[in-house]
Amino acid sequence: MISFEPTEEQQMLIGAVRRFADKEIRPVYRDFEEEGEIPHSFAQKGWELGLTAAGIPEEYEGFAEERSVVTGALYAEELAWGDLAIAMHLLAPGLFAYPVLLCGTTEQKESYLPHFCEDEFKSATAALIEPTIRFDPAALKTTAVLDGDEYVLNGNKMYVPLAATADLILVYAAEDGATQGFLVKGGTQGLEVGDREKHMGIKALATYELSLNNCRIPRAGKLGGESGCDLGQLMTLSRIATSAMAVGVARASYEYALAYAKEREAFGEPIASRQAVAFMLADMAVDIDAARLMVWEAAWRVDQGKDAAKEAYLAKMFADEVVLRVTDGGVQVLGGYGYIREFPVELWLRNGRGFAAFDGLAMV
Amino acid sequence: MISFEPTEEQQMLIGAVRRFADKEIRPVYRDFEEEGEIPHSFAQKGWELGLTAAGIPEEYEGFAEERSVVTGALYAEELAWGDLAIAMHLLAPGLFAYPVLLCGTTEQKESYLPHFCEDEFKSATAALIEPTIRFDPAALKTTAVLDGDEYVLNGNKMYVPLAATADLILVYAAEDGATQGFLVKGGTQGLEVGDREKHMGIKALATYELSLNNCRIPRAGKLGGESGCDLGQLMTLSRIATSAMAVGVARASYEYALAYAKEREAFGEPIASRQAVAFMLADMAVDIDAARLMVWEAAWRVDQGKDAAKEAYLAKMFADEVVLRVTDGGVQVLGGYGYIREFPVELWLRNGRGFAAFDGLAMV
Amino acid sequence: MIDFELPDQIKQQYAMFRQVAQASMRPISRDLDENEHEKPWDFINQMWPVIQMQEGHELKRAEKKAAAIAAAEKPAKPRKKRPSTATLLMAHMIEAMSWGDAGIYLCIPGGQLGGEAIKAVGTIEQKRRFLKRFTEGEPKWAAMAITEPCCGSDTANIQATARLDEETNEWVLNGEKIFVTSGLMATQESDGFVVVWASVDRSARRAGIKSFVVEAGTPGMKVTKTEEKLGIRASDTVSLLFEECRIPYDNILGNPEVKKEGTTKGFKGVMKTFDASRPLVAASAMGIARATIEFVKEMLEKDGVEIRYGLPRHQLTGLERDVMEMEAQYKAAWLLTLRAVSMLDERRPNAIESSMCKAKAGMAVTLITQKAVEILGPLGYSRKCLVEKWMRDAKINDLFEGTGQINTLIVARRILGFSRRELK
Amino acid sequence: MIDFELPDQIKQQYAMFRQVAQASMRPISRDLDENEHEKPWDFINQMWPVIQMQEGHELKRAEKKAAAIAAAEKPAKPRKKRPSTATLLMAHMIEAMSWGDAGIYLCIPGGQLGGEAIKAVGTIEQKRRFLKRFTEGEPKWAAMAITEPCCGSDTANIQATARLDEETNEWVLNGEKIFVTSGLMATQESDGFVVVWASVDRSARRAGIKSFVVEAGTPGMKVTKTEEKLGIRASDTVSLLFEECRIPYDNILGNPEVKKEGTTKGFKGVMKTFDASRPLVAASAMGIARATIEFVKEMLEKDGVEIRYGLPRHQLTGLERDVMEMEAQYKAAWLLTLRAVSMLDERRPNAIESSMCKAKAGMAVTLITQKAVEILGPLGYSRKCLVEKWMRDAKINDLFEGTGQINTLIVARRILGFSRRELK
Repeated sequence: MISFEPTEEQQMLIGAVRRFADKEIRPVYRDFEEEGEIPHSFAQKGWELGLTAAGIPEEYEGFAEERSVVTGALYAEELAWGDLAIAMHLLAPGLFAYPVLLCGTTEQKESYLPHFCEDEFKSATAALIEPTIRFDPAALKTTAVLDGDEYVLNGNKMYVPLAATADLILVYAAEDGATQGFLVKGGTQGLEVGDREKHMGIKALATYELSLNNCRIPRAGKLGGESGCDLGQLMTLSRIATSAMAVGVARASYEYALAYAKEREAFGEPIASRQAVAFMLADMAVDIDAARLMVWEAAWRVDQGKDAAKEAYLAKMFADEVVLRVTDGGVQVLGGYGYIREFPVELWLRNGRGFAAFDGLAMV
Repeated sequence: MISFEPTEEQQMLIGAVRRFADKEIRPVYRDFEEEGEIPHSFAQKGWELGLTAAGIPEEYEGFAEERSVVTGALYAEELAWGDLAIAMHLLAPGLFAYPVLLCGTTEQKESYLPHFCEDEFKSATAALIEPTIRFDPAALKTTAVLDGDEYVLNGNKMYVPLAATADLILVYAAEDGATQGFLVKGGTQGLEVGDREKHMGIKALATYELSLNNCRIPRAGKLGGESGCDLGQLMTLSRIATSAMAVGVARASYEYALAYAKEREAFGEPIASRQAVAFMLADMAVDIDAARLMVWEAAWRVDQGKDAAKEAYLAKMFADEVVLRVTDGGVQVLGGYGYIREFPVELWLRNGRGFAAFDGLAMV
Repeated sequence: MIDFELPDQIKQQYAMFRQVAQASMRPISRDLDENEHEKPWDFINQMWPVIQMQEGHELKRAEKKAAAIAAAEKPAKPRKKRPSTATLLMAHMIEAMSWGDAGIYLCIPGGQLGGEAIKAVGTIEQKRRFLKRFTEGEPKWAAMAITEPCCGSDTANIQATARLDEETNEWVLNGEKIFVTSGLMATQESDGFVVVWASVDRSARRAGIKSFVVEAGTPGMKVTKTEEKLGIRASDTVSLLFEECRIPYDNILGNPEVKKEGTTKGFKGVMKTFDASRPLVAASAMGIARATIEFVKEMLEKDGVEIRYGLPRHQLTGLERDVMEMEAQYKAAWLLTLRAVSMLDERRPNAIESSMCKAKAGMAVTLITQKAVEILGPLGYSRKCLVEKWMRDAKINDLFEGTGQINTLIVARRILGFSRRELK
Repeated sequence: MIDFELPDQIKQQYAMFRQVAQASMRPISRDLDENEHEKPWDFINQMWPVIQMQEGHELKRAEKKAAAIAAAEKPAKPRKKRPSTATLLMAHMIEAMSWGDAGIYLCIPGGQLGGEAIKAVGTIEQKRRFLKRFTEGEPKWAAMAITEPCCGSDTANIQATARLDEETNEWVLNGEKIFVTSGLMATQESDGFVVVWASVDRSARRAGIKSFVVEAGTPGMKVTKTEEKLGIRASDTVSLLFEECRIPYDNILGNPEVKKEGTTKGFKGVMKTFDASRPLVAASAMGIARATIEFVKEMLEKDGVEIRYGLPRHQLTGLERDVMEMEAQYKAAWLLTLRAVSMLDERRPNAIESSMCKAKAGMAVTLITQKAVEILGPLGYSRKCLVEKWMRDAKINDLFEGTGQINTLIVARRILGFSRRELK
């Protein structure tokens, strides 16, 4: 039966995440951004929300009675509303945990998942993106070659969140031309964490270049064992997660611009009394709602066991556009103030533009 | 030296065409549209402006001292401002004459061009488009095969203006895969004019399906003789002509909507006093001017003997978008009245949408 | 729980509607577009029994409810907590019919908007008197007359008047209405009626505006013009002139009393019917949009073009992007529509969601159909295919029941919490 | 004659500017972005002699003209009918410099907007007094202070005041100005000056607004804040506070008399300087846009992607369409800019064309740079390339000298012939 109401349980969870975003993230995110760092203590505080563990079933010591991607989309939006870099930091462990949960062998699940249900922030991540324009996750240049009982990994990665501190890194590489995941422990020989990267936005999120030079891992470290993993399914989850975050960033900018436009006066009345501004805000509201519903539908399909590849793809395509248009509009509504870093809208524009520039940096 | 002022001579010509559009075309175009016909007497009146002959040099009995594509773009805009169907009807002879002028052999020029400088409307046309989605003028399905001293043409065409009355038809066909032009006399055996076509717009313009069944023409009837024609150059001229007409149609709708919005009152003031309407009109004005300048630049490059392929292509791409957005906006400004045929804006929207749907139906 | 599953019952009915649309509407679509003032009589006669059944059913329920109230009981509460799915079903019916042909859909007999007004605020006597006709005899239509030449969206400025002649106890209507959908069928070609908005006290502005039922054939009412339109040509759109048109006192809908200037509650009630009808207009737009997307994809597939979802954006062809953009816009508008519809079924206020989906759907279907003509090129522009017709039909959705601009304005006012004065 | 040929002389100078941009700006571009409050001193010192020459030349011309007037002759008419090409050259200079780096371009010393104001309405004495400094000694800057915290685009509502102290014959300025470009350099880091808009009679609204020259180091003027910005970080943007800031009577520009309420001619004169400066802002935007397009095409070419012009639209790849759309938007905005510029050189009123090109250029450069980041993907988003910086720099063009919205509003008023009251 068609309904647009989250369950009570979900509403409670959203409430908690929203409070965290509002009371904990918002007071500090701009400082983290300018300093380029998220303190471990803060990540720990976020970890205590239990979001990663909420997606891991009880049999692996998580507390998901029934794993729900819809729930994941709901909290991803709220976190990203707080701040995108912090959201990506907090969700980075899921980049490792969820692919293991979805595609891993029983042994892999048993040996890795319980770590993500402990009290301490588990620094883990995945390495997918490669330094090239026209990057294609289905045609990686990083290679994995079986050599006896070991896989040998070679190649270069970029945009690897938390790589410097990660205990576990899921490295995507092409084995015989097909993308597969490889579970690599931090510090493995041949795995070199390169420079901390500098981006236009999400400056608080520590991402790194990574190079693999004859990095050897046991054969059992291939995600999903012999049968491997389903890249399409993982990309679908990634698209749902990032689109939900795009909605969150867009909403942040929209809400700020709305309040500003009601308050700021020009020519003797609030600037929102001018149709040019008011219509911009109305269009933002419509687009944000539409994007959210598209994300929900894709997430719901996954939860129902239906194919959601197309829905997630279209949702991301739409959300990528929406978040750019909305965050750009946020800057326009503020006029000159939109350009200075004392106001948050410029940050949201920088973060907003990231969504279309890359894919695969979050997972729910 | 950069300048945006037409010469005095051009201004006189534009003045005359504008008067014709305003005094002769505008009073009758809607009737022609509903009746689906442009009377011969009207075409004759338009012919007397001498527009086709204005592009033919004196040596072929025309009166062009120096042929100018800029001039052509200027009058094409004015005519199309009057009415697109009538403009296309009046310019149809150019579909034959100008390719002959540009690519024809001396014999071809001498034998055909003087006809277009006579006092009587010369019904001539070209057959380029074929009944397929994803039509490509560089990959025609109509074929021309040399058989002894004759070319044998086979294939199907559509959107051939004035085909039923045309004395001369330039048929484009693939000879060994390359598009070439073939000068075919009306009534040639194997050339069958099919049904009068029905379109969404330009209903007054008589266009036809055409089929070629072993239609034989003398070898000398190949445009440009042995060396053939330069399709790219012809498409450039076509793009300039159609883009100029797109600007004319857009301007018609914009001007009407502007006047309407100033006059029509709602909530006690002209609807143009609302930013939503006023901004729409301002955007139209900007886009129309920009499109016109792009057309002019491409035309100027042709006149200077510079390569204009890219400029004409981008101009058309831009103008196609502009004319749709502007004519759609015209309907929106009129609201419910925009939907009824008593008002002209719905016709301009129908005509406006045609530009992106096809190419190669006009030439200056 | 967030859920996108259509109830099985609606799925089944939807499949049936689609079959009707395919079998009975599509084959006559082009013909009725080319012959503007003709009516799809076979289709009308085919649909009439269905309408009779529906209207009969609704009337019976109204009688039951009235009887219960008369017996001083409360109307029986719905036994289950499950919300109604009536609007959801309606939206799917309209979507399927408009997939068939949006103009022919508007020719379906029955109460339509005029009937809805009576169902919403009429007394049981009025329901009996006006709605019974839809359960018997020949096909009949009802219409709604709001817009006037002076004032499109400015409904508060309505100039038509209703004067009470106390001697005869009749309302006397004077004024002119335009853009009355099915006005010809409702007032001239069948024993229908039209619901007319008129002011009983122009000095009271909004508060003075009431609605009145005028039966077909009432002296003093006449069709002065039938519009020739860009699209939806099977549906008639007329101008109605009222000159000293007399109707019984009891033909007024709702409270005849004029609340004092400033309280516009009555008017707001009237405006609420738009909150209910806008998602249905959006659903109609979505039917056209889906028809168009399906056709384009089919044509491209025949031509060997595959649409590859899931590729990095830089690997897509321009055509793929076009088609995906159409699909994304469709999906966005449809989900917004479903949300507004489901809120209606849940009886939650949906003014903002209703305007949102209408604005988005009008914009989306315009974009989708216009893009389709471009993609199909010369064939898209030709009247051989229906795509050019769909583009013309579609445009009405961005214009009636509030243009896209008006709906955006309403959304803006709502999100800002601004009055009409604060945001003109 | 319609003509798009740049005069040879400008072509040559343009080539030179580009070389300077390539050699002296690009290499330091990233560094100055990362270190926000640093200045490109090498570049400044390199440009200073050029500026000195230009300013010296202009001052000499002004002297000549003044001398001719003093000798009761008419100023010598330009001998040739050929219009000036000064603005055209200026626009190309700005475009080339902004191609290099739009933030560093704004650091070029000289009169800039403040100097322009004096050139436009100053007396010969004022020109001597204020502009001579740009022909000698160390680099100096001038700035323009208009915007106030209360009122962005609402310049008629300026709250800063200038009171005449009749005893000392001094103007006393009070008020706060924000978003003063190069304000730090003009008032604190060099012997420059700032032109300040202030009201001598707030009751007279627009008519009371005058502009005043305040020299660097004048007591009572201080820089209260240096903004940290999204982009153009090499350029300083400051807030200036005026507290009982005293300046000589003769530092007022133009007529000190306040025309009576309603006649806003003086104000309109001031607004006219925007007609001259907006196309130059547009030219700066176009420099960024061209840099971006060139870079994207180069990267794609290296990666083996060909952009095929001339194909039917349905055969283009998505990337080809993206690049072509960028190019078309660039071309549209640039041609509108050239038109507005050439009208300035021809001394024809260009208020509408000037706002048109500014609105279009701001929009186009925003679209182009944002799209470039998308196309280049992870690399586009990284600070390894300049593209992300260009996107940030570009945005200023949609904001200063009137946001895109304000410029659209001005275009709308002009095409409608509406006053500020008729179209708010």
